Amino acid sequence: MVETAGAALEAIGIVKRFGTLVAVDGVDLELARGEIHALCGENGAGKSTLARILAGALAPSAGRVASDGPVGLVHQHFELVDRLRVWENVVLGREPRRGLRLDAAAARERVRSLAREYALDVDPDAVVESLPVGIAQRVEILRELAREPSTLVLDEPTAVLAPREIDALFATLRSLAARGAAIMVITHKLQEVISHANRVTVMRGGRVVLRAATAETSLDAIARAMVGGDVPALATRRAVTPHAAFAARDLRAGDGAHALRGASFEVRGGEIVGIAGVEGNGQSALCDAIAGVVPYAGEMTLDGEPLRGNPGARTAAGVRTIPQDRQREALVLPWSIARNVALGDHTRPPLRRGWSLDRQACDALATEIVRRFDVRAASIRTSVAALSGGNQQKVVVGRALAHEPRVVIAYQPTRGIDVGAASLVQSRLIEARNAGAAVLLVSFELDELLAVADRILVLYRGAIAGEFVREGFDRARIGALMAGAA
Amino acid sequence: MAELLDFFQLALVKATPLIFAALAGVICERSGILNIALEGGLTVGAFTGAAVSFETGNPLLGLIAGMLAGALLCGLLGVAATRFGVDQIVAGIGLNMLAAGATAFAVVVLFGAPGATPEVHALGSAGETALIAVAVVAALALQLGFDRTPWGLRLRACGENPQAVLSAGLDPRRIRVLATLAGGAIAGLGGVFLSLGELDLYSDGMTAGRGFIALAAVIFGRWTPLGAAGAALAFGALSALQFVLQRSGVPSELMQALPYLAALAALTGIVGKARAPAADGVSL
Amino acid sequence: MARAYHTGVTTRALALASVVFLAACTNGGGTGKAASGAHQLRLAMVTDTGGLGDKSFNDSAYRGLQMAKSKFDAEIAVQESKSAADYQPNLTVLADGDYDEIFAIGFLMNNDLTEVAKNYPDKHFAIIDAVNPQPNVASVTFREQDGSFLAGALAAMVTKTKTIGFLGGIDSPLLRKFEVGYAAGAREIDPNVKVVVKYVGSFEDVASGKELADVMYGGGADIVYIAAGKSGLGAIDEMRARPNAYAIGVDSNQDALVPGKILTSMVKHVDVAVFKIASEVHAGKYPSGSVQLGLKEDGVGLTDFAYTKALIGAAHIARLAALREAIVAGKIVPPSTRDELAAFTPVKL
Amino acid sequence: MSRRNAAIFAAVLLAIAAGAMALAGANPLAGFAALLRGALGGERQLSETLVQTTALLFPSLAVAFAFRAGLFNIGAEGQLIVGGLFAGLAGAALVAPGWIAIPVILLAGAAGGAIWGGIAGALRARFGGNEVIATLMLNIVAALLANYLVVGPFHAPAATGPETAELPVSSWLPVLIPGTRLTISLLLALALAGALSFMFARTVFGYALQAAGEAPQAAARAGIDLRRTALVALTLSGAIAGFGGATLVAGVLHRFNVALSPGYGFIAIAVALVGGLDPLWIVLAAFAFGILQSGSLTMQALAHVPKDVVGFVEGLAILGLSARRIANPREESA
Repeated sequence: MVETAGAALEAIGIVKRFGTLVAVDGVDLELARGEIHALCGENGAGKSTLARILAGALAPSAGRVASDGPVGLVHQHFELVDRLRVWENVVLGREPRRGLRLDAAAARERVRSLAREYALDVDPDAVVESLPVGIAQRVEILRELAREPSTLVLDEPTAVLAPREIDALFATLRSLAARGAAIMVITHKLQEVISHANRVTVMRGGRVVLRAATAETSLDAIARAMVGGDVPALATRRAVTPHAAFAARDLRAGDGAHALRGASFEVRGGEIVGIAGVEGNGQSALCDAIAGVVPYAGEMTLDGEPLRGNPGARTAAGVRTIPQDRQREALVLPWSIARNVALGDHTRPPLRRGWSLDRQACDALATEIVRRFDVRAASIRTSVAALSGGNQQKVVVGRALAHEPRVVIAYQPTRGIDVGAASLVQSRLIEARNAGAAVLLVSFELDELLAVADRILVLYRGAIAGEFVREGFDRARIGALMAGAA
Repeated sequence: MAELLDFFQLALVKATPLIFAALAGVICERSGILNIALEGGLTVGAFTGAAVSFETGNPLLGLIAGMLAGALLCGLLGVAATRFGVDQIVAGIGLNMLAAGATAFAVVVLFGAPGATPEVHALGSAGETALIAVAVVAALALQLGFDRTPWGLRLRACGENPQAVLSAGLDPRRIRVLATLAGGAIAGLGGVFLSLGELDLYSDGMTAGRGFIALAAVIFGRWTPLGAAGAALAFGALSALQFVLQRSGVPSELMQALPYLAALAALTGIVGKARAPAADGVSL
Repeated sequence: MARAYHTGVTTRALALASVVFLAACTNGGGTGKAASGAHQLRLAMVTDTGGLGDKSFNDSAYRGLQMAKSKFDAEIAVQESKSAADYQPNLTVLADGDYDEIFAIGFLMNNDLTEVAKNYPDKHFAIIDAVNPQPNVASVTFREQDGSFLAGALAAMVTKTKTIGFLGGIDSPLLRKFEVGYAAGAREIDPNVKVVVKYVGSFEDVASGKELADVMYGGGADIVYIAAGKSGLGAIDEMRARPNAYAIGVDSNQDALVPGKILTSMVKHVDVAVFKIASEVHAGKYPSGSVQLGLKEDGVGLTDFAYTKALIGAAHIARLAALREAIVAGKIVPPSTRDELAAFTPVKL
Repeated sequence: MSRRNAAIFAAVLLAIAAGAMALAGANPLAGFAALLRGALGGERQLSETLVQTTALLFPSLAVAFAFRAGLFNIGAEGQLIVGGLFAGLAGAALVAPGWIAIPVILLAGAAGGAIWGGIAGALRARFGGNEVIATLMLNIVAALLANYLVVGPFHAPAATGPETAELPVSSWLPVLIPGTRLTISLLLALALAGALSFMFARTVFGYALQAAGEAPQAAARAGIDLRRTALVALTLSGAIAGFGGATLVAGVLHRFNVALSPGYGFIAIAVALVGGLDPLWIVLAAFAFGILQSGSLTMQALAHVPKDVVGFVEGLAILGLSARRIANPREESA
């Protein structure tokens, strides 16, 4: 360890290669004690890789990291053992002992005192799998704090939080920083950067492209640095007269904290209905119920006809979904683009011919999707595993929109993809709406919904807490409802 | 009354190698390694125990060697599964074949005649009784270890979510390898119980599927040490009952099949839904 | 999916090549001693799936070959079979080789032998435990029930508890010849003697053999006839530790395993039969047709009570000799199936 | 497994095999020549190698079929035995001309295997039961069942061994080359391999099956019923293995015997892996292992190597080959 005056952590010349890919390409970074430092960049810019290197979870190919204490890392996807209790998760690896035994009483007390100290209220004896996402994140943070880190790195910590919870989190982080820790927050929500961070570093293509004190920069400058130019424009929304299409009555699905508890709404043809809400308020259950992949109660209709049956029957009826986890729920990664575009439509003409798949039809469809969605791939024979996240998502969205869908369920369709791809995906959704499709768009990014949706429904604890039409969009009011305000 | 006592004693003797193997299975599976090479662990334990006792004349050395051999065989599974991305199931099948082939081959090479070793110095009936006690104590100790010690917590965490273990600053690969080594040693002890505890020789095929019954016991016992040991005891009693009731009209094959049928029943969840460790059988 | 592997054509080809090469090395080895001259007697046998080390008739047949080897300086070869599908190729491999006589050990390969014997009319074969009609095959069968009858009679004479046992390996028609002959012999001596019959369910599970013996001796049997292959080793182990417990061995002479406690062994002279055929071949005579070896032909019989004469007593031994004569003379016909046993009535000499 | 790893693996295996050989006092090089002569040196040798190839091919295709659907069927051995048992019982009971009897016998075998595989499939489909454990347990139950039936109720009256009565000669599979044991089962196996290859590459059924194996969640969202797939895949996999058992009964032994298989169902796992789960490559892999099986018989007498070495090295091979992921990503053939 090298002591650096004023700096809690210093990284010099960090390079990380994965095979031929250079994820991080010569980054210098210094985190000062007492600061909250924002790290921004598009997906694939190398932020998470850098974070793991700083935390010592990944060895750099070149360069070195000097730190004056442990570096804690709060993961975007929590790394908790679901079936263990909170206290067990927190002390794992550094268990208090009495002789050979694990001192459970001491461990519980430690969790309680940490929770008090940082105002992160949580029951030490709760089993993690029973906790809502926001609470689970507290456990993850507590686990890192238990190590008394001099530097705490949080990877997209606000993605799962409501605006009010975000404020509380930053209050916690600020008090932590005040005690002399360095905090680095990875985020792509630029408003948060301006409001809460002292300094900001922007990465693009593995390199640092901007360093600034937040007081001396602007939201727009950060955004331009991230994209490397102007943010592309969205497709224009044409005036269409909405017609009745999809309706749900008293829909219930899932169980536990993330359940959907009786949602009634309709999505008309020719409109985009945005579902606003913090992750874990029933969005997954809602989309899965419409797709027919989970059991549910309640009724759904499409053009007045009841919507029933297995996912295949729904697809056949014109209900298309863009699932949240494209790599697991939408694509067969080792397969080619041409083979993937048939998934879900493999049972019907034109892709099916007798007992066989019609290869020509598949190829034609794939070629069309690649052209229309600007999929960057060597050929339609390329395995989708070899594509970037953005291009994978283009294939998924392209497939969902290829057969003139009547209902499109899009769950975070722009999550984790670069701005250009995101803009293209959003534009294509708007075009589908213009063509008369009923689009249900779930997003945790209020800005995305404000930009794209015709109507916004706020989902809170599995029920619809409020409805806004485009003319009456009210950011503050929506944010309050997302956090459970009456 | 005396007959009942005899029956319990027989059941305990029948159950002991099953208990050892089942405990080995629980340790491995709770760490995330589905070890179907328990049969192989028993086999190499039994053989090595007998061979070393033959060479040294000291059955205690044989016991230690048998445990080491079991640890080596199952440790191979652990290393292969954590370091080389080997599939656990297929590797387990390979290790079973390897253990059977290697021991049979070694019997020929070392002892000149195929089939069985000559008689060797065994642990005797006191040793046998001691090992039975060890099996019971081991089940209790393991249960306490699982519930009450840091290592137990780490092992359980590793079988549920190795990524979380990694981010807690521990090496899940190391935990899994250690678990297979410890489990293998216990399976080896089960083999030693057969060759040096109950008997005084090694003979090809003498494990006779006990490693597979142990796998059934792990499921039936819901992946806990006491549960698995209890299931092993029940299977031991079942097979003792088969001995006593033979030729009473029930086909002996049916009685022999009961543990396996019980395991199949356990898979249906009819006897109570059991959840395997989330990362059981998932290679790193 | 990082775990995914892509297996290219080259890799597969390489893997295939390695398997073939491996196959070669696995089975490699010298061609053994080259035939040293035209006069050397060459003998071969095919084991059944029990293989060598079965402590039963495969081993016994192998002893016969080894006797021929030392006596006539014969070259011998053994083909072990892993499955029933191996019998025919094993026999064929040997028929293709330059062997004077090929022994098929076990009834299991009788049908296969018929095929091979037809295909190789100039070659000479012998089969143990089955009757084969081909002219170039010599068949040897044994009357295990005869020897077992004497074993049962002996047990019934000697038992103090009036309970004796039979411990088999796997319940099968062949083993039942032992079981049924034994039970009939006991009935001949004393219908009130209880015969407890149990099977291990395996010829290899030594521990279960021991435990089952524990059940039988613990249940009051003082003499157990053990016909359970390697599982029997465990049973003998159990017997050794128990006072007043005795056993009767099988197939080979096991009397010396626990001197004084193994009353006798019901020996099946597969080795003698094999050696006898080898001798005839050595003398330039190829036997054919079928022989059934019972007590009369000394194909089966009890050992000579080397350690147990005093224990058994001269009277009993004399009575056994009389029984033997009665069987040889055909006055007693020991049963060979459970149905025949049910119908069997003691002759009461 | 990369090419380099395959080479290293082969070298390590070779070294271990050579070590074992040295212990047994044998000369590997002389053995190599003798093995090739024994397995391929003439019409009879080649035909026996092909008999072994065929016997391995059915269970190997069965294993690959299930693996491609993402299901670990390690129960091909048990399915093969039950298939053989059904075929043996049907064959012994059936008095009919060959053109009726043979299809019935083979289908009976397939039905037996299908039932055995289907039990595991049903457990998986209905209760989510782990098919690895289920098929493993069913292997043992199959052996016990076969032993009970063949020694007990269905024992051939004339036979001394644990076997059913002999099939009428008219029910035997036609022999391809007179004087050998090579029957039309080889052609059936090759046809099956071709059919499976086509099925995986071209058909909607094969597409859905592999989607379920490669990406179950995506498949479920695409309307592919995972439970039904598990049931169907394990049932059909069992049917293929059972069909293989029936060809052994009707083509090789002409009766069911409990010693029907030397572990074809386990070796099949190695064969399927060596063949990269690709039916056409599996044909070649089965031939390679056929040489091993057939050659090991031929070599015993000459090499004085205990037969257990074969099992030992096959175990090592499986261990090494398992380094490849099972639900294997297909090379795009489209």
